[in-house]
Amino acid sequence: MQGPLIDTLARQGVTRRTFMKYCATLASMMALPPAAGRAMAEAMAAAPAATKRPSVIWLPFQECTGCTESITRSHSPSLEGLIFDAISLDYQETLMAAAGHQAEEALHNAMKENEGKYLLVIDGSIPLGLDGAYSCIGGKSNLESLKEAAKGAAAIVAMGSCAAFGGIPKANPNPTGAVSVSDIIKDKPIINIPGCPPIPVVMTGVLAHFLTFGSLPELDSKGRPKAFYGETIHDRCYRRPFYDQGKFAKTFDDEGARNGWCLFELGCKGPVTYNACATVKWNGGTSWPVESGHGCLGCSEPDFWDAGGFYKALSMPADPLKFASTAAAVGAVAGVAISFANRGKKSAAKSAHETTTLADLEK
Amino acid sequence: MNDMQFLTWVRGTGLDIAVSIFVLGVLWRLFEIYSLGRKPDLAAPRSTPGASGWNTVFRRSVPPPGMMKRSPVSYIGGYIFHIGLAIVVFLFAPHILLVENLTGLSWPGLPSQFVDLAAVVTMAAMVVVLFDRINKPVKRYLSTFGDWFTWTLTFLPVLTGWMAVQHLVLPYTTMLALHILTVELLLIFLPFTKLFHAFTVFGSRWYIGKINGHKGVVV
Amino acid sequence: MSASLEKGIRVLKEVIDAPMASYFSSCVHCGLCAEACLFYTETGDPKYTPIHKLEPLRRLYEQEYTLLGRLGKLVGLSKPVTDDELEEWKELVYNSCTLCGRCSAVCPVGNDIVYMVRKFREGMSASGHAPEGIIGAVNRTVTIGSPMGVKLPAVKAQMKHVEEDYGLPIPLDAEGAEYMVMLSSMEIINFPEYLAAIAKIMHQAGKTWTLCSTAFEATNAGMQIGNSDLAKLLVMRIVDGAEKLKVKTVISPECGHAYSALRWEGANLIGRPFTFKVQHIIEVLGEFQEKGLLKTEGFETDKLTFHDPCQLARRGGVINQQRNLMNMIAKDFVEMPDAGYMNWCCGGGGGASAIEEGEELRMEAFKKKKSQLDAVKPDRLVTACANCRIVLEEGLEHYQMDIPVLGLTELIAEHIPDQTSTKGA
Amino acid sequence: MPLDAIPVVVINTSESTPLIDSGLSGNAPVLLREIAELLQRLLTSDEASAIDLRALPLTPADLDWLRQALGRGQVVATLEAEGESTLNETVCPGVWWVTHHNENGAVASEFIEVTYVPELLKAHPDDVRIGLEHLELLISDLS
Repeated sequence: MQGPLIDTLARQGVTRRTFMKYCATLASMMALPPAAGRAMAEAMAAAPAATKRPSVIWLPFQECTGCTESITRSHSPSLEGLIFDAISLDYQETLMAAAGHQAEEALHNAMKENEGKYLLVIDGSIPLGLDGAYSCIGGKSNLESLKEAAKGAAAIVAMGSCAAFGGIPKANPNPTGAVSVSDIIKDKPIINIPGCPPIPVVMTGVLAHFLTFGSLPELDSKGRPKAFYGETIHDRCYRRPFYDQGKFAKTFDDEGARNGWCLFELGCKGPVTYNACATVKWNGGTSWPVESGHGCLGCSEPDFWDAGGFYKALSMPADPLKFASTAAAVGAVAGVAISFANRGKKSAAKSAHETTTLADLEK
Repeated sequence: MNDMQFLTWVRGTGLDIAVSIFVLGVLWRLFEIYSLGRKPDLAAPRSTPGASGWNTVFRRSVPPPGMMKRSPVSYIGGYIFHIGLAIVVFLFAPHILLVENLTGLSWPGLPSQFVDLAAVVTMAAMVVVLFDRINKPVKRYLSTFGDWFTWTLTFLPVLTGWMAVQHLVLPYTTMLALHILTVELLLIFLPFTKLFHAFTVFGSRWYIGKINGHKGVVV
Repeated sequence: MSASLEKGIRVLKEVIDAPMASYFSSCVHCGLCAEACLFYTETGDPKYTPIHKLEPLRRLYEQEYTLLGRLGKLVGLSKPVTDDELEEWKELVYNSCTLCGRCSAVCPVGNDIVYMVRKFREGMSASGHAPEGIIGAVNRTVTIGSPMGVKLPAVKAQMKHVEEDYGLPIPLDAEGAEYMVMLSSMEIINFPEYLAAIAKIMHQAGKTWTLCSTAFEATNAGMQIGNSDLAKLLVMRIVDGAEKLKVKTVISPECGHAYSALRWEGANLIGRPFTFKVQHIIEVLGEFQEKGLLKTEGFETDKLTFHDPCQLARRGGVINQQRNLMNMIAKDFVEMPDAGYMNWCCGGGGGASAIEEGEELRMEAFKKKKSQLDAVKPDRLVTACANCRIVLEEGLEHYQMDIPVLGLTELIAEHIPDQTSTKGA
Repeated sequence: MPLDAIPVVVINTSESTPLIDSGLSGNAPVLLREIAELLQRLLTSDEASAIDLRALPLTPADLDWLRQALGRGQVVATLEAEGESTLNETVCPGVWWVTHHNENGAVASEFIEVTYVPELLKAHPDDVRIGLEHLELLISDLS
């Protein structure tokens, strides 16, 4: 285990053991086999020196900054900072010192200098309504900025559910006409890291993978790294045994809830949500929604906001009686219309009746 | 479409469509059928205790003398799968929860193990009556595409529901979505196939009871 | 010579009603009606399944009165009803259906199949697909006055015979009589004892009664062929006669379909309620027995059983009276299996006995009656329908069974003490 | 207030509850078999391996059960590196229970390693070299 990065680390007082421990944990979080932790440590240790770090440009669109908050509050900032040390974050509005024309200049310089090589990170959705006027930076609509920045990018990371799937801005009735990155950009590799917000270690995991193996991690059909989104919350949930035994909390304060039983009937979307919360957890591994007694909202799935209510069990329909009264009215009207037609036909047949005589029995 | 979107669709838009078609179809068909009316019976009536429309609505649930022996599979199989369906549909706790969510009405359910058993027995009875339909010359002769189709429509929701509960073959999400989808198909086709007898059986029994009751005949 | 498919379909469009629509919508093709039909149980041929006999009518209903049916016809999914098809169905609607109503009694969803067959016959007859045999019977009834061609002089001759033999008066056209007695032509020709029996019974009961010169024939071939216009014509003769003589009650003879035609269809055919009561002779006897107006002496000692005519029992609701009457005069009265409400038809009702080409099938179906009789092995068989009686006799002869068939009214009358002598003394 | 004081996982601890209510899923006993197999492999082909306990659907009660079943062996090692890590040998020599905590004290990852000595305990030659340099510096200071 040798290389510029580990040397840098050593100078900062980070031992090889510390680094190995970090990599073992990262591999565990990425659901890689324990042996991969060593490979990762070996590879990252050899990451290039500061002069040739890959450039990362981070553009915020229609978003709430929750994703940035999440990333900057990752549980081992010093170590994760190390990973960021392996890259060059050339533009991040929230974090960068520069502002105004200075910032714009930095962005343009970075794009020009690293053309075809930089990693573009997007958080937030792209509003298409009113020609994109709902969200502009420096007089440019998000759509324009995205197209411009995407042109020279090696790959794009769509950070958070808004960038990945449209997220809350896209929720019905979607007033701004919000769309996801992949709705706009079709010719670049896109990695979706959905979640509201996404788990910070996913971002570092993706970067670590990029640095370790020189490639993007394997993605699922929704463009998400399989390592983190390969299984449902439900599959990895520590409450899963109770589900299998049919033990469900019925309210948030009943005996079942106190016993830590399955929250399925309280609307948990764990069975249909792919994310790593159950294993990676939140706030430095302290807890996660289901562990704190609340069902999963399904925030890493497309259109989770409109998936029929957070507290409705998955087996419950959304609102099937929505059109029932209209349907009843239409049915009744149709029925009455047919009745009139039928009655007309019947009385026509009756009035056309010719009394049968004996002769009429034969053809 | 992934399984989550599939589930969201079947329990959202899909169910909206199915319930709407069902409600629309039932009303349309009921009007279509019963608005044809009938002539008043001018013959002097004869009254006999038990000869009325309402009496027959209930009495026809019991086989007439000698018939059980002539067609035991139809009767026993028919009883089992109709009662089984009623248990599975109306006494399974999640189904009651569903009705409660929609209407506020609730009633006690049965233990899920019992409902589980009822589902298995119901499916077994349905398979038996299906074989009877294939085997018996009369049933085979009368059978049309509609008969095979409606059998499938009725069988699938029971099968998929049972498989979802038992976690068989497909993940719960997908199986649950398939279960809801098959129920939707059932709802959509019910008003327009022989399955509509679920509604008209009461009208038919009432009419025969009424028409014959006018003559003082207990049918 | 004007029967046509168009006319038949128009008539069917007239008679299709809500019960029929409900019935067709309820059928689940369970096939249980077949198990109730002796033409299926004895032949095993599924085409005799009762509901199948209505197939063209079902299609017509759907094509004319349901939206989906109309669409189906429009796009060619549902074939229109044709003359050829109706001709093929003639055998199913007439030869192999006696309107016995057993199918209606067993249908689990409550479909009144016989109600629909009766209505289907309206269209069959109007489109010229009624069997020749029944057309002939209708012709004779309308033109001559009786299906067997019996005219008033023949009745008068019978009356004279009875008056001479029994010394009891047979009133004709007696205005204001309580009862007007009807006959079926079979009774006039084959079973003259019936008239004598009536005379004895009425005499003992002390009731006034009469025959009517313009309406002595009760049978209604118009109903059997299924033509309401002609059935109405025949019913009207009786109504006119009864109203002219101002009788209180018209007694339908031992003939099942005559009873149904007059008692249940009559008022509906003429479009207004009757001003008089209609009773079957068995009902009258039952009433007399209950009121003590009927007294008998002695008992039959051999083994007797009773065949319930379908139109009297299952379709007419008269079930207990005949049993009370049998027990009044028989020591050894046994019931056949399924007797009473679920009794099996003789196989010749509903006009079927008039169809010559249907005889072979009728004899096949008679195996049902044979098995019922074999189960109890009676010495004699009693019934209360002249048509049943003829068909039973034919069947018994065909299967070489030596069981005489009697009419219940005559059997009762045989046990009424001779009153002419007591009166004379 | 320490983080651990917040009751985030609610498991019924009453004594009389049956097996199901005790929070056991039944997945833990199966692991013993897998560990035995890995030990066999270590003996026959000298191949070390590890089981990521976080990758398995185990309840806290399952982990307790497993910890109790494997027991405590002779070696207890503690590593101070961005939070404490413990590497404890179980009663089965060659089977190690490794728990990594983060700076907050929360468990970051947990493994069962089947090896003679966990890799993490061994000193790296480069680190040894740094140690040697340090020692030489000390010695030279002495002289």
